[in-house]
Amino acid sequence: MARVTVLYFASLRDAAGVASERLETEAPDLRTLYESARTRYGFALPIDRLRVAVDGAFAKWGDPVRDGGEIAFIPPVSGG
Amino acid sequence: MARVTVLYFASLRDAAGVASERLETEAPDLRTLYESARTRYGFALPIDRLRVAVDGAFAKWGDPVRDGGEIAFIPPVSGG
Amino acid sequence: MNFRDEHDEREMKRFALSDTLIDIASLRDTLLDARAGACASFEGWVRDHNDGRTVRGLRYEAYAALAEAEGERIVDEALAKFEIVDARCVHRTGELAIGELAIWAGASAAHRDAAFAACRYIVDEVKSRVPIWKHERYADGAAGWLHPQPEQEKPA
Amino acid sequence: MNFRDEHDEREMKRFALSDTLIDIASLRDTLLDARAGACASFEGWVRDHNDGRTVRGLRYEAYAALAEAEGERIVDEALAKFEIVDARCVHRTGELAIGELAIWAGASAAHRDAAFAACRYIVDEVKSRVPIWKHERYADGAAGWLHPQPEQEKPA
Repeated sequence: MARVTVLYFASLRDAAGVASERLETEAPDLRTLYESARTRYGFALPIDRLRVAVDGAFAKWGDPVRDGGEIAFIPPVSGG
Repeated sequence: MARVTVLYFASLRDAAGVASERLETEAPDLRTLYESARTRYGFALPIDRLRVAVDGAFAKWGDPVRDGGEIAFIPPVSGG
Repeated sequence: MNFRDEHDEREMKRFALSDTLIDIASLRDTLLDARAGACASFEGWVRDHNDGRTVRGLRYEAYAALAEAEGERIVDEALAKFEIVDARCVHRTGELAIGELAIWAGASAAHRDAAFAACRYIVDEVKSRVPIWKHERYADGAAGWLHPQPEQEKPA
Repeated sequence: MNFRDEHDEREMKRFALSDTLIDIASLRDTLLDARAGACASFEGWVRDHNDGRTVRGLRYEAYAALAEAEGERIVDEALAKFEIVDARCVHRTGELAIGELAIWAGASAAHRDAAFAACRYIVDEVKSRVPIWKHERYADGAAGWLHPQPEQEKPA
């Protein structure tokens, strides 16, 4: 069981209805954590269109969910 | 016999000692006019390094020398 | 004329987010250097249309901590890849009107090849890697976030 | 925001010589257009060295009538060759100090590829075709006109 903060941006935030939330999760890795959020909120974007960051740095989907981590799901960017 | 104004720029002006001069010339074409000025003033630049203009527009070295024309010898440019 | 010392080089931030109007003149002045003969810069402006739809306005949202780190990394990469003297980039966040400046990037160099290449590199990489998202409002009342597919991406 | 009409297009001068400081902000403003999403610009600055020699100052001389006609032709070519909205270029004449702006060129476009390509084209062509000459003064007291050989020409 890990306690984490999850950040939602852009269309993910609109779909989730919140910019961030604190969760207790048993997800073993970031991929599983996204898939459960996707199911919960109905995110349209599949995981291969996203990147993921932990504590302000890009991470890998296979990385474990660490207790106390701040996890951001990064939908395709559109700056510029 | 044509009466023309000849303009000298940059190193040509320094070598000629004048920015422009009025000439009476029997040179049949612009090439011959440049070669005689080159001999007179000792211009270092051979004709294949220059361009020539008549009355504010680029011309060809084989063009005839027209009476009343303003002829400019254009050494290699170095703007920018 | 600025001469950066080694200490400044490590401390200085060359990428920034801004929630107010970007001051082009000040940014450009940071690139002045007696060794530089060339400066290439780029401005991205809010267009009045996108993909055939009339755009009324937009806003940019960023994941600030990661955007700043990734933007800084991109400018560092440009300094390493190209023979430039200096480079800077600023990206707007918040509400923008048509014609407003969304991104500015500039690079100074001894010669213009490197200045153009570095400026272009920074713009391309910022657009593809920095976590900033555009929300457009259209004339027909619709609005939405842009999440481009890699194959749909267009230079803009 | 400017929308050029057909009459203006024919009358407007897009290339100019200037014997006073170039006003970058005003030039850049002439390129603003709601259809444009990108603006690329270039500044050529007087460097403190050239070919290994220390430069103290320089002056530019132009054959004004032909320089203006040829510069205008170059900007017209850029407007025809690239999908740009507008473009401008100004080149200094007279005495310039180290760090001063010698040339400014800018192009606005819907997309950045065209803006960068047009800006680069204008700078390259002005440097190689417009009758303007640089006279450099060196730290060792020497001075001279630059008449580059085609094979010696370097991007600067």
